[in-house]
Amino acid sequence: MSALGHGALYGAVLIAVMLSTVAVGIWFERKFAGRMQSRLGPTIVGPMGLLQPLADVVKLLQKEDIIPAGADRALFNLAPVLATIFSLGVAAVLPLSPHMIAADLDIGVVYMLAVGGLMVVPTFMAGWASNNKFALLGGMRAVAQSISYGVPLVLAVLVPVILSGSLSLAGIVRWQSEHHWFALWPVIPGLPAFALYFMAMLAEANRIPFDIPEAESELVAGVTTEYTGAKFTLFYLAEYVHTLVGSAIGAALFFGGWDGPFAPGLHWMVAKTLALFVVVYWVRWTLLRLRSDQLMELCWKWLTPIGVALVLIAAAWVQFAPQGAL
Amino acid sequence: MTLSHCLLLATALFSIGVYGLLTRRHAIAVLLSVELMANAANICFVAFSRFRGGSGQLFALFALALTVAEVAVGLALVILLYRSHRDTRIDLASEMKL
Amino acid sequence: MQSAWLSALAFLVVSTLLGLGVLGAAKALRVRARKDSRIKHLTYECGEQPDGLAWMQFHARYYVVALFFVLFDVEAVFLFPWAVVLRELGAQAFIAAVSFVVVLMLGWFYVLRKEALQWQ
Amino acid sequence: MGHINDTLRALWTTLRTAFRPTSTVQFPAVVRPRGERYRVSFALPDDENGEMACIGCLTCERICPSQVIKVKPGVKRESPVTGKKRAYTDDFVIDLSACIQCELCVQVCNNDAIVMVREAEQPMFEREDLVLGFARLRKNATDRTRSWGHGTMLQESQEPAKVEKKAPAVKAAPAVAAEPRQPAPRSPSRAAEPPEDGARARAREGARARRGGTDVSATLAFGVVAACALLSAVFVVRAVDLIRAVLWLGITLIATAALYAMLGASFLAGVQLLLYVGGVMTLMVFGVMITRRHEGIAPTATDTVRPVRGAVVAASLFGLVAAAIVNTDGLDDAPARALAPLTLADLGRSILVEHVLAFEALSLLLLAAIIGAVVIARRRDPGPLDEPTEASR
Repeated sequence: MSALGHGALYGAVLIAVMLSTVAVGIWFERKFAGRMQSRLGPTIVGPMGLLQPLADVVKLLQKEDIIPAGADRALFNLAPVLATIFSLGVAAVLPLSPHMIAADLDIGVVYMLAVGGLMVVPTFMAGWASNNKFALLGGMRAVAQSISYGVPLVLAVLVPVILSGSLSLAGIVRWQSEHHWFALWPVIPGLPAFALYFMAMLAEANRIPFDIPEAESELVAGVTTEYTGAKFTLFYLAEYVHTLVGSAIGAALFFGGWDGPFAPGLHWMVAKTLALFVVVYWVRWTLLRLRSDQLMELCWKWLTPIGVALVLIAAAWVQFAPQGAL
Repeated sequence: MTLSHCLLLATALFSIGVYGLLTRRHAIAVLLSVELMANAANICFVAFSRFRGGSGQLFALFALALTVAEVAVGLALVILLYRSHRDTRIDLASEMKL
Repeated sequence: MQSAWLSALAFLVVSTLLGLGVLGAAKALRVRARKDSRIKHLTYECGEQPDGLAWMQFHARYYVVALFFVLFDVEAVFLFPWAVVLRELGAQAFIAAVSFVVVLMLGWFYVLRKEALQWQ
Repeated sequence: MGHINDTLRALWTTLRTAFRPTSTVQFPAVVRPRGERYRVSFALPDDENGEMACIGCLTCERICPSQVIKVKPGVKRESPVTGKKRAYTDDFVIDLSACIQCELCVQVCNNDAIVMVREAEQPMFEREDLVLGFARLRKNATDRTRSWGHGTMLQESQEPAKVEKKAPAVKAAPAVAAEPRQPAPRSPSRAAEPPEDGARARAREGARARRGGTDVSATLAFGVVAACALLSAVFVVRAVDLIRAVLWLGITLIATAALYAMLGASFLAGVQLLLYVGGVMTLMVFGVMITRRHEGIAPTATDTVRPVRGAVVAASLFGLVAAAIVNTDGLDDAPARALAPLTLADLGRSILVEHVLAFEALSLLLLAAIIGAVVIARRRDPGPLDEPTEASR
C-alpha cells in the first residue's frame, strides 16, 4: 500500500509540475520562436503574454466535441487518453534527485523504452479510428518513423548502460556523479551517443525536423486532423510532455542528472532538463522538415550503423580502457 | 497467487488460442492465435522459474526472440499469399509455391 | 522491486486520471452547439466531399521497417543483460556480443544492398 | 560534412536573431514613426488668396490610372478677392476604395490644388463611405497635415528634395552572417575528475529487499490481471475486425507483462512491453494494412468457420489440462521465499556463460529471418497489382 501511495503521490506532484512546466514551455516556445523570427510573440493575455497558454486551454476545452462520421468511436475516444498515459508514464522512472524518484525500477531504462515505444499504439489508433485519409496516412507514417528511430534510440541508450553497467536510471546517474558525465568522458561513445539520442528523441516526439507525420503542408494535421477540443488538447499535451520527459531522460543519461556543485540535486536536474528543452525548440524553429525518404535513409543508412559502432566502442572502452581512465 | 493459478491461466489462454487457430480463416488472425499460445507457454516458463527456480526466465527470453522471428516470416508469407491471391484466407495457402 | 512496479502502476493510474479528468472538464465546460448537422461530422478532405472509405492499402516497405525494428530490438534486449555483466565477465562476453552484433549487421548489410529499406 | 555545418550556421543565426530587437512592435502601445514621404488621403487646399485653388482643368481626372477622380468644372467668373476672372470647380470626388495612392494627380497639378495628407481616413463600414466628397476634401485641407509634395514643387524637381535619412526605429534583421562562426554550446566545462574504481557503484547494485503484499491482495491482483488477459484473449479470437483483434492482443500482452512483474521477472516484463507490445503488434498492424483490400475490409461471417467445433476442442483441451493441474499435488505453494527473483546480472551471466551457443545461434536465426522475410516480401514483378496505393513520394 505504501508503494502505491508513494507512486500516486509522486505521480500527482510530478504530473502537476510537468503540466505547469508545459504551460510555461508553450509560452516560452511562442515567445522564443517569435524572437528568432524577429517577432514579439504573445503580448496581450497577461503580462508579456504569460497567461496565453491558460487562455488556449480554456478555449480548447470549450470547443465542441466532434466525432467524424464512420469513425470507430471507442478507439477514437481511447487514443488521446492512451497518449496521455504513455507520455506521462515514462516519467515514473525519472530520477529527480538521489531520493526523489517515483518508481525506482531496477530496469528503468527498459521500462522507459517500452512505455515510450507504446506511444505508437495511440498514434496508430487515432489515425485508424478517424476514418480520414490524412489521419490514417499520418498515423502510418508516424508509426513507421517512430519505430525506425526507436532503433538509434535504443542503441544510444545502450551506451550509458554499458558504460555504467546498470539499467536503473538512478544507478546510471549515480555512476556519473561518482565518475564523469557520459557526454564529457569518454568523449567518443559519449557525445555522439548523446547526439544520436537527441535526434531520435526529436523523431519520437515528432518534432521538426522530423515532423513528417504532422506535415501540415501535405497531411493537414496528421493523426489529429479530426480531433477537436479536449481530445486534441490531450494529444497536444502528450507531445509536449513527451519532449519534456525526453529532455529529462537525456539529461539523466548523458549529463549526470542531479549531479552538480553548489546547488541541490533537484535544481541541477531541472536546470539541465530545461536547457535541453530549450534546445529542442531552438532546433524546431530553425530547421526545415526532412522528406520521408530522407528521414528513413538518415535513420537506416547512417544512424543505425553509427549507433551499433558506438555500442561496440563503449563495450571496448569498458573492456580495454586502462583502469585509471574510467 | 500460486503456481497452479498461473498454470491454469496459461492453459486457458492456450485453449483460447487453439479455438482461434481452429476457427479463423484469415491468415493474420491465425498468427494472432499462435501469438496467444506462445504467450501462454511463456507464462508457464516464468511461473515455474519463480516457484521452482531454474532458467525458465532465460528460456522465455529466447522464446520471445523466436516468436519475433516467427511473426516476421509468417507475415512475409501472408504478404506473399496476398500478392498471389489478393486474399488472405489461410486455406488458399495449400497450393502455394514459392 | 515489486514495490517499485506498484509505484509505477500508481503513477500510470494517476496519469490515466489526468487524461479522463481533462475529458471530464471539457464535458463540463463545453459550449453546446445550437444545432447539429450531418455536414459537421463529415470527415475532412480539404472541403471536398469525402470519397469512399479512408482505409487504403499500404506499401510493403512498412513491413520491412517494422521487421527491422523488432529484430534490432531483440538485439538490444539481449545486449541489456550483457551490458550489466560486461565488466565482470570480461573479454569472453565482449567477443560473444561482438560476434552477435556482427552477424546481425550482416542482415543489415543485405537489406541495404537489396534496397529493401528504400523509401522511394 | 556540409549538412552539419549548415545546420550549425542556421542554429547560430536564429540564436543571434533571438537576442536582437524585433522587427515588429506592439501597435497601440508603440507607434512606429511614419516615413518622411508618408501619404494616405487627399485634400483640396486654398491658394495664396484664400480661395480654393482648383480650377477644374481635369488634368488629374485624366491622369488617374484607376480613374477614381471625378471633377465637375464650374463656370468662369470674377474672383471676389482679386477681381480677376478665373475658373472654379463645382464638385470633386475621389473614390478611395480604388485609389492606389500613386500621387500622379498631385504631380500633374499646376496650381497645387490637390495635395495628399498624412492622416488616414477613419475605417468605414460601407463602401460608399470610402468616397471622399467635396466637403471632406475641403475639410482635410484645414484639418490634416499635408504630405511632403505638391505639384509645382514636384514638377520643378524631377528629383525629390533631399531628405536626411533618419535611422529607422527598429533595425531589420540582418541577413545570415557570412563568416562561418560556430556556436560554442558546450556544457559547463567540468574538468575530468580523478579516477575512481567502480567497486562502490557495483556494490550498490543488488537485489533490493522486497516486501510483497499479503497473499490475499496478491491473489486479488492476479485475479484482475488474469481476467484482463482472458477477456481480451477471447476478443482477439472473436473480433471480426483484424485491427481490433491486434489491439486486443496488445491488452493480453500487457496483462502478461504485469503478470511477469508480479512473478518477479522484472526484465522480462519490460522486454514483453518493448518487444511484443511495441514491436510485434506494430508488425501485425502493418501486416493488416498491407494486405487489406483497397475497397475496405468488408468483414465477412465466413472468416470464422465452425465455431462450435473449435469451441468443443478448445474446451476439452482446457478441461483435460486443467484437471491434470488441479489433481497434481504440490502446485499450490505460495511463492517460495527462498527463491530470490532472478536478477538481470544472473540472466546476463547465464546467457553469456552457460547458453552462449544459443545466444550466437539466435543471431543466426535473426539473420535468417531478415533475409527470409525480405526475400519473400520483396516486390519482384512490379505489376499493376503491386503498385503502391499510398500517395507518397
